[in-house]
Amino acid sequence: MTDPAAATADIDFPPLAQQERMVEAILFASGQPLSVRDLAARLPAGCDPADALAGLRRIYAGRGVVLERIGDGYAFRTAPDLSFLMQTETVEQRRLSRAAIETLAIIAYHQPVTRAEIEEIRGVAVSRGTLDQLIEMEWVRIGRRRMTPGRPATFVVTETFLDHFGLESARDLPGLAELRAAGLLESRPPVEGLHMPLALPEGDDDVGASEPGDDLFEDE
Amino acid sequence: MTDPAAATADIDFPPLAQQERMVEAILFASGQPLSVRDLAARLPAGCDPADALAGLRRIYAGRGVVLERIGDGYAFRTAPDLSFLMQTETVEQRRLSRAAIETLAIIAYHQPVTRAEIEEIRGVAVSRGTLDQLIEMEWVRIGRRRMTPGRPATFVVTETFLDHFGLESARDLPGLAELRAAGLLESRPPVEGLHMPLALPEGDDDVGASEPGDDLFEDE
Amino acid sequence: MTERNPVARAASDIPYLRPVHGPASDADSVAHRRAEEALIVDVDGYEGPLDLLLTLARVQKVDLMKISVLHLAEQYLAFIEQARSLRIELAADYLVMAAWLAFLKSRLLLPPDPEAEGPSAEEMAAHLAFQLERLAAMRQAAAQLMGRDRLGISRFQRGSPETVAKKRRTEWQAGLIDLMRAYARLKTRDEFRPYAFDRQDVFTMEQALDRLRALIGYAGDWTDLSDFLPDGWASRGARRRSATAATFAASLELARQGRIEIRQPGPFAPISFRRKPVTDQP
Repeated sequence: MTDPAAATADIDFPPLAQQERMVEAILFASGQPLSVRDLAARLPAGCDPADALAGLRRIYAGRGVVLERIGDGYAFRTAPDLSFLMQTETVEQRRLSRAAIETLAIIAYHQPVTRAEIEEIRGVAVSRGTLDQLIEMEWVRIGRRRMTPGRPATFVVTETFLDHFGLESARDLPGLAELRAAGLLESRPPVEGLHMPLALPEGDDDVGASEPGDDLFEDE
Repeated sequence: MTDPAAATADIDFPPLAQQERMVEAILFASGQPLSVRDLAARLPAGCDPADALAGLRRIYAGRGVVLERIGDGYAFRTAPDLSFLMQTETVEQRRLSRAAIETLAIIAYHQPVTRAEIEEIRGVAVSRGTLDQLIEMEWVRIGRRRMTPGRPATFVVTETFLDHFGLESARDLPGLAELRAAGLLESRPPVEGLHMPLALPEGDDDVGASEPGDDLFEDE
Repeated sequence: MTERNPVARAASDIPYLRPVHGPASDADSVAHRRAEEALIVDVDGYEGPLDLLLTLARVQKVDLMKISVLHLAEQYLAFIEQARSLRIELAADYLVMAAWLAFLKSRLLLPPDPEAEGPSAEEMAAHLAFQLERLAAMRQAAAQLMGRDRLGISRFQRGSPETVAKKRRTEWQAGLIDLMRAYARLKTRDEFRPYAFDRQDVFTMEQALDRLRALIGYAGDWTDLSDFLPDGWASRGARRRSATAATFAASLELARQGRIEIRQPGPFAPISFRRKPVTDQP
């Protein structure tokens, strides 16, 4: 659509400047990120949101409001350096427990990750409430089942998570490359007979029969 | 504050471009229009929201989003010419009611036809809603008045109707003989001396109640 | 960033370590007392033995990669001893970990047994070090994550998002066939029969009933069934059979209704009807 010859040949398509205005209007009006597909569905037929988005990103670079890419979506967000002006807008954040924050980080860096793997990393059973809270906040969702015995469910982070933490994609997590290089993101199954005892989280009533040292002495 | 000399003299005041960014971000994140006084209260000391607002108005002139003055306040709004983008249309496919399709058929086959004639053919009063629906769909329109007492309006089918049904003209509608040949009319002319139906026409509510064998086996 | 971040605090110092002014206050040297206090812990503050181990490892003040697992195991066991002497109640998993570390410690101190199966003591120690390093890394990552420019704290979405009006358009489905069917239905309503099993030689029971109802009034005395057969149906085989059967069936219905009486002297004998005498009616 950017080819001038094509543009003149097909006068039905709005010119790029007009398409930029349209994408700008739609994204400005929306609180949530919109994907290229969402935008295309709202634009007149023949528009190419990708070109318009690229143009808008340039226009808004360095402004008080910037066009952010969030996963598959795009959204306008205020520039982070102006947060000091926003006391009245600051949303009271729900207080997350240390367990919830750690669990979130483990899911983000190790995704897709099973509950057993989260527990193995933290050395503590994951309470159902912690995962429920993260899922309810729409930061975490259930991913595909792992193709291993028992077909356990995995957990992954969502686009809402990326939006909240200002990440274009899960690949942009801070320190991800270093952690991977250090081998700290490998799923290294514990050597046989080497399971650490798993502590029960406090006040958790739904942890099943697995006693902390269940498999500790089983080889002995 | 717009005097360049003053701006350089007082380096504590953010430059105008920065003030514009600030006002832009504040207005973007605000739930309601903000007045110059509101803005001044949120900006660092020494800022002049009026100048920043004027600058922003220029920046946003002709864009998909415009800076609007609403009473005493300012707010970003979708450009008026793009308001059509602020709606999504979903198409729902529905079948016409029996009354509508029958009325339409009568109009198509008998046009121009008055309401009284439609009712006579259908044997049922035609509801206003049915005709209104057909007119709103642009399949039927009101034709000339009939030159009879009361000068009743007539109904005819439209070009849109012909387009939809792929007809060149209403005269192209197949006749009864063709319908019969196509197997659409399943009945045959009554056999002489024997027009007792063996079965009640199913689903037909117009059939009189007094059938000979009405109470025939109902006690058993 | 005004938010108090427990992970950030965990990364920077040793949380949950609280001096307890308990019975161990008879210690003389300040250093000794400090060391003791450092070990006397609000056990509830730890999220399990691994968390405690990580905290103890930080006391070693070395890179986790170079940590001495043997030393760590000794520290842990000393902590457990201390807690026991102070009668601090420890959850079972802390004791299980203590047993496991005691086992690991003995394996590390003994010369390796070439006959032994399973992982060597060094492998077990390396894995424990890996687990501690990984947990520390995840805590660090969590702190970094929470320190980002978060939505609603540092970055903001549009404060007054405009609503998108949802318009529903109905597309009516009707084909020429529907139209023709509707018209055909109307035009042939009077003769409309969805199913017609027409046979010339069938006299229906409804017809027979009608005929019998009309004629029975005149049959004050026994009258043979064959006399009720309509003209043109009494002679030929198929028509006569149909009319006879229909008339007989109709007579049974009228008899059931109490309007006629039926008589047959014997098997295969002629059947005759008469109107039910009025005197017999209730």
